[in-house]
Amino acid sequence: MSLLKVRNLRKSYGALKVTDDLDLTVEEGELHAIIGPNGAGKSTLIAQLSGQAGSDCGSVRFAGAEMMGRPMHARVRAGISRSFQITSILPNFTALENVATAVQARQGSSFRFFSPVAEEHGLNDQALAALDRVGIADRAFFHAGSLSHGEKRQLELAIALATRPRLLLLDEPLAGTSGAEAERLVEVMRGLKGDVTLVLIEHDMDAVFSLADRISVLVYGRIVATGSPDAIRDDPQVRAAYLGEEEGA
Amino acid sequence: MRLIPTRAWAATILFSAFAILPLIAVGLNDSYLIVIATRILAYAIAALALDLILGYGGMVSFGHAAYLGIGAYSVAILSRAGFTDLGLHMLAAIAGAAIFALVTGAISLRTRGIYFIMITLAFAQMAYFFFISLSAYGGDDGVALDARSTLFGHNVLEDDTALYYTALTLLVGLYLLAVAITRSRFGRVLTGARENPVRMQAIGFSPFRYQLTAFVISGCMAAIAGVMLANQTSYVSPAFMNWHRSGELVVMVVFGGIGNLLGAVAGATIALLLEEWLALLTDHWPLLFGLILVLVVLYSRDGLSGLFRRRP
Amino acid sequence: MTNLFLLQLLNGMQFGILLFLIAAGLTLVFGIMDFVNLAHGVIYMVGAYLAVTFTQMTGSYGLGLLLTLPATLLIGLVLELLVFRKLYDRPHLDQVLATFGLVMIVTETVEIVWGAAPLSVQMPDLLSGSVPLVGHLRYPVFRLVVIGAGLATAIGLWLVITRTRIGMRLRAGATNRAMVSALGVDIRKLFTIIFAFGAMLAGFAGAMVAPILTVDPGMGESVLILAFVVIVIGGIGSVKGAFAGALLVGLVDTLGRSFGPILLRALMDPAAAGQAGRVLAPMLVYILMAVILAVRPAGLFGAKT
Amino acid sequence: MLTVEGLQAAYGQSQVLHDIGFHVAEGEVVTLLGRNGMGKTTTVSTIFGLLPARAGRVTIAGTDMTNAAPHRIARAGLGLVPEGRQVFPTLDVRENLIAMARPGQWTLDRVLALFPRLGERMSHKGNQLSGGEQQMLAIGRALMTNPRLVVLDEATEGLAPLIRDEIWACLTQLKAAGESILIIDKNVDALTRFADRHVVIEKGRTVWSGDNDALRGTPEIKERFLHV
Amino acid sequence: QDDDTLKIGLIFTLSGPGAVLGEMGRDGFLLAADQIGEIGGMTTQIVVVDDEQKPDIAANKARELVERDEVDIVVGPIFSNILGAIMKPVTDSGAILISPNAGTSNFAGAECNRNFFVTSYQNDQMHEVMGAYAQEQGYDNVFLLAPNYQAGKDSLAGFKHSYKGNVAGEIFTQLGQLDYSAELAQIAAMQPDAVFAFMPGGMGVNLVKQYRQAGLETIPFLSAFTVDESTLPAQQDAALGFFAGSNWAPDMDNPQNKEFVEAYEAKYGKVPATYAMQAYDTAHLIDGAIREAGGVGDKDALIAALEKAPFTSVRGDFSFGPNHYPVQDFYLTEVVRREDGNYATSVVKKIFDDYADNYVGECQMN
Ligand SMILES: Nc1ncnc2c1ncn2[C@@H]1O[C@H](COP(=O)(O)OP(=O)(O)OP(=O)(O)O)[C@@H](O)[C@H]1O
Ligand SMILES: Nc1ncnc2c1ncn2[C@@H]1O[C@H](COP(=O)(O)OP(=O)(O)OP(=O)(O)O)[C@@H](O)[C@H]1O
Ligand SMILES: [Mg+2]
Ligand SMILES: [Mg+2]
Repeated sequence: MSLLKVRNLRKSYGALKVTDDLDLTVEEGELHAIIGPNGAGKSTLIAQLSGQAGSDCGSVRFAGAEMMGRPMHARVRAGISRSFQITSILPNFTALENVATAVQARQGSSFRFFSPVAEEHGLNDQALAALDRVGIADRAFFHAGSLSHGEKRQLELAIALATRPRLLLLDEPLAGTSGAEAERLVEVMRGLKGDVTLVLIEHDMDAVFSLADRISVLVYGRIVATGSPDAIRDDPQVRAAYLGEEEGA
Repeated sequence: MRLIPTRAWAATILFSAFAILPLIAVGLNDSYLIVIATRILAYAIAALALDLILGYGGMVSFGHAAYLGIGAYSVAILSRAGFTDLGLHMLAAIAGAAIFALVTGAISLRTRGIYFIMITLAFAQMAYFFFISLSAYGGDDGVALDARSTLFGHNVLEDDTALYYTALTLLVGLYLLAVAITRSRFGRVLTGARENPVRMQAIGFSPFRYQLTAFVISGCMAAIAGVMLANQTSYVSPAFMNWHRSGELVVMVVFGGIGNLLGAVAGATIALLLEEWLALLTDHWPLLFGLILVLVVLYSRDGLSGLFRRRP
Repeated sequence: MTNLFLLQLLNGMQFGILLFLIAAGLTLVFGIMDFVNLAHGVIYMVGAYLAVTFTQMTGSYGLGLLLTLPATLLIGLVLELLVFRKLYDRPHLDQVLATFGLVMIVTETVEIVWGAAPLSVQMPDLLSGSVPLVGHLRYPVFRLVVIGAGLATAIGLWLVITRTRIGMRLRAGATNRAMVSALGVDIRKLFTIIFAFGAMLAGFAGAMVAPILTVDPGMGESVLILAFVVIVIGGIGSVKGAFAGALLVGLVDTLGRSFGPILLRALMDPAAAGQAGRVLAPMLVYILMAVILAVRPAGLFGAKT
Repeated sequence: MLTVEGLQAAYGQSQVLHDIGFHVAEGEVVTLLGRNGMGKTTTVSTIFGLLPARAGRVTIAGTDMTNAAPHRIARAGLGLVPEGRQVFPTLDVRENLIAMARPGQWTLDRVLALFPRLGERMSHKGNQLSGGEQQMLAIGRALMTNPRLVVLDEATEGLAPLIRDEIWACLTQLKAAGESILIIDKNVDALTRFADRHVVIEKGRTVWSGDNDALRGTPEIKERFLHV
Repeated sequence: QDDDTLKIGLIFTLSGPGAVLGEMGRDGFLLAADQIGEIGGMTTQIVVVDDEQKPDIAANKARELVERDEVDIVVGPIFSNILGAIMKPVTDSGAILISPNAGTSNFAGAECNRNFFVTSYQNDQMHEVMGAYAQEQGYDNVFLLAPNYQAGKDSLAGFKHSYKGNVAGEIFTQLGQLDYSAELAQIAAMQPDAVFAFMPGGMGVNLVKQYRQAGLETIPFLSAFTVDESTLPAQQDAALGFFAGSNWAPDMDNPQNKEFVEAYEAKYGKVPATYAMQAYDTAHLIDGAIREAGGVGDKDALIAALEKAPFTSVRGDFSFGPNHYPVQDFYLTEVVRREDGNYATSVVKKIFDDYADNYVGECQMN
């Protein structure tokens, strides 16, 4: 059964149609990559799916329920979680607290006023596990704002993971990570496959082609092709509009 | 992490100093000390309330004097109607503040940053002008209270020392409450919403609910300060709630160092003491006071509490 | 009645432009440079006092005004070098605290130097008359001069901010000083100059209003909040917004005062209307601001966040 | 063009750079390699005077510029494409490009020819651009200052493969035109196609440097320090 | 406490915009104290404090005066809302409070107090003077203008108390209003017989200047607390010919007054206003009463002595009513430019003779 069904999704900024009658179906358990040129509307699509940005019209059905009109936090509670292309963390929290806050969000009531949260092992242990998974456990007690760019990118993913979503929308998780870290994150994503349904936006084609079950190509607001990695790699249109010589070769 | 035990120590020292102050006053044969100190305690409560949302929630309310006023007028209005009990006054103050905070907070929280500062100011000014037009309570002239609030039917608070210890008890209680809140799950969400509201939404929180709750809690605390201030002054006037007062509260909190609660208490204490003391030295005390403020900002990154911290 | 309405419309606009003139320096420093400068009001006040003194010294208001400009520029320069430049990278609240301190210092200094009694500037005869409008109604010449000065300031400021590279660098520096300097612009010097210029605009406003308003130690503070209201209503960072905000405040305030009671009387009985009018009138500006911000949380022309 | 010797720097009390030394000759392309958090960006910030150097020397075109004000360093001929783009959010694309421009061969038209996408977004504010568009803008903005040495930190982060190729082509052209380039990027393989030398940074120290052949010839370097 | 020393506390607004008035009060009192030397024949110690025009600060300062400094008599304040705040702390302590300016109706009537005296007037009276004058002139269309706060409302009520003609319009402006174009336009459109305004402080300066600039000077300008020696230096020519109601003017013709005005101008370089005069009178009142009572030890005797008002007021007739508020004459004054170039008010004619306030009947002094 398909987990996410997007129909006729549209969003424009003034005269600029950023997503334009967009249709997309994501199957339960698959890793669905979305690629496309810069400014095609990929991040906007994520913003619309996650509820960060409103949509002009269209429908987003997740696990059978309509998500349109629901605010972002409600969609997270329904099981859709995301990471940001432009790092979005809590800079004055430690890395651990960043992730622990995400764990807390999932775990239940935050209208607890009296017991100190820093001493809740339940939260911290899970948070530490998530940090370890993305490879920055040694940075747990550093302020998130003082991490290097790449480390922040890793933290970004850890936070998203800690919400334990059913559908995870990842916006360029590998951007800004160096070779070694990128490899590690690819392994993390590979490990998630099957458990979590993933929508992955990436410009790193090695990662996309090695991970994706299916790939959709988004060009200026519309999905122009969807298919298996091989089919997409060989699509001459895609090569001309997006991949160029190097990647296509 | 290491800050917490040090803060506990500093708090113990500060509050103990407050606790023995009446003895010193007796020793010096200067009952007026207690009068000023009670006023300081009232402001410390208000500053504490403000720091809770300003320092932790990033909500810079430039209208917190409104709650002082609501608290103070609760005393005046109930007393005139024949209800003199302190508990009733507090309840009324808290209820009034909660309603005002709930309504204005819900609207104000649509905005952020400077806009939030200005919209809270706007609501406070509306409250201010409302009380100015309350002819029955003297309009802008205000009203004198015939007597202080009573405790279980006894007028024990007429005694300055009793009033002082009541205020001190409230301050310590509210301080501990505020510390607990900031360290709780709720506090973490509140601080997170200050840091990055979009990120908080993206992990499943609706910052609005938490911010509004904190805003209401803070307003209620400030209203308690208003109850104490009315009792201390035995006089209630809209001047308690004009924008200067709100500004002074912000200054106290920033002066003390935002976001550690004790800084707010210390800021209120030291600002008011300085004002008293400088006024004794010279008629032109605002000059010196202003100079001190500027110097503290220039040489410390975190108000007074920054001065006590080891610097790299 | 329609005559009166038109006249009040004119009065409202005139008041709005006056407000803009007063807020212009703040628009630059707070709106564009993103520095919360509570000391704006007192610099405006110092401008008015200097205008009084210089006018007395030279015997001419025109000369007094001209001398005020470099004097306030200099004051701005000194303040910037001593205090402000250390605060650009600091949180807004530190700026609030420091400039609050400055307000106390300057106000007290003014009281020491000039005393607490209100002072005034004798208006030059040339500008002191009034011109006939319609019927009995006359319009003071000096108000027309104020309107002219306000409009000229608005246009000049708008051009500088939006059309020149200085304006672009300034706006860029407001959000990211380090990056601007890493691209080769001496942002410190630029900020110093612009800040001093902002102080001069405040001084200019002070000197311009001295002939029509009281010059006393409270004058700075009484316009401070209004100046912030104007900028916030318009949307921080927009000269156009500040101008629109000023006009709106001027119009709402003036028309509300003159026609509000009439309107209320149509809705309720006269006694209640009078009572309601008196309660509402002083709140009008704040109600306006609250409504605008509730509907448009970043002001009329502000960038949505 | 640029020489860095024994550079040390710290954020507050935590020292991040311990001993950084390398040089970029006139017309040379040099890369800074290293894993996340090893101090590449810190090195760049220190060179630009954005972070004070605790020790060491930065020499630009023969003049000692250690701890000079950033704008003086930029005027000495360095152009920065910073990590995380840092385009000016409240300025539109055109203003971002021309506000700090200095005269030279790079003009608005030439930058727009390089990134036609920017031309289509001229009146968008900096914060209304997609991530990749912002990266283009950051590069264009640096070029408009007509530097003699371009420093690119995470040069192609977030750019689509096609654009990435164009950047490589552009940098090759720049090099051909005699400009120097200091570049940080994760696409090591692409870099080796036109870079002259590589500098590897590990925990705040330069641990290795050498030319393309040396890097290709010593796979253990890649393995040990870059894990690729 | 030392029995031979007299301790007096002065509480005035000495900072902020209200400071002009407070300083005049302080200066007037200190001038008299200087001239008298030993007030009541006792070693005199005077403590001056600033109430900052904030009621809560004032209440504390008042307590500081009576508790820490243990003063016998507190003199002050200028502003009504401050009076309300310091009344209880001072009188409860047994000290005597003498207000040289603020004279609210509540303390003249139901809440009158044995320990409290007023040497100025009951606030309404100044407005009643102008109402009576307007009535006398036969104006039958007067436009009223006052700020929107308690004193403003009281003012217009006071005016209407003695003016029975038609009210052309009644506007409450905002406190601290800058621009009066809207109101002036309405006045111009209505062309009333006269305008009555109560615009204290800076508001009065703004209004008067703008009134003149709007070309309205053909309409008589009647006022209270709007054109006086504290605002005239700023209003100057704009206020020439404008009328006010007062209990005194600097050119009042009696030897005590001449001495006072000359000494004040010599010492402070400006023309005194009523605030200075009333404080000056207060010092003489205290002096006379202490001499009469033979010290401050016996409070009852002192109060009895004060009630007799044993001094010569610079304004002529002066006595206390049973509510401890003055019974005195009131005048119409007009703004003139004196020969020395200074601006001052000048007596035009007497409006009320030995006039008491309207609340005295409600006072049950115990
Ligand atoms: N707030 C906004 N206002 C106006 N235009 C916007 C806004 N946000 C995005 N856009 C425009 O919408 C288009 C799509 O942006 P989006 O961020 O979705 O692209 P993207 O596919 O994620 O690109 P990239 O790969 O570069 O990140 C861009 O051209 C951008 O300029
Ligand atoms: N503002 C800061 N305050 C404190 N420490 C910092 C700060 N910025 C970076 N650091 C620390 O300095 C070290 C080096 O960071 P730097 O940004 O130079 O790394 P980098 O090599 O550029 O990494 P990346 O490839 O991830 O961008 C990291 O350990 C980081 O945590
Ligand atoms: Mg994107
Ligand atoms: Mg880096």
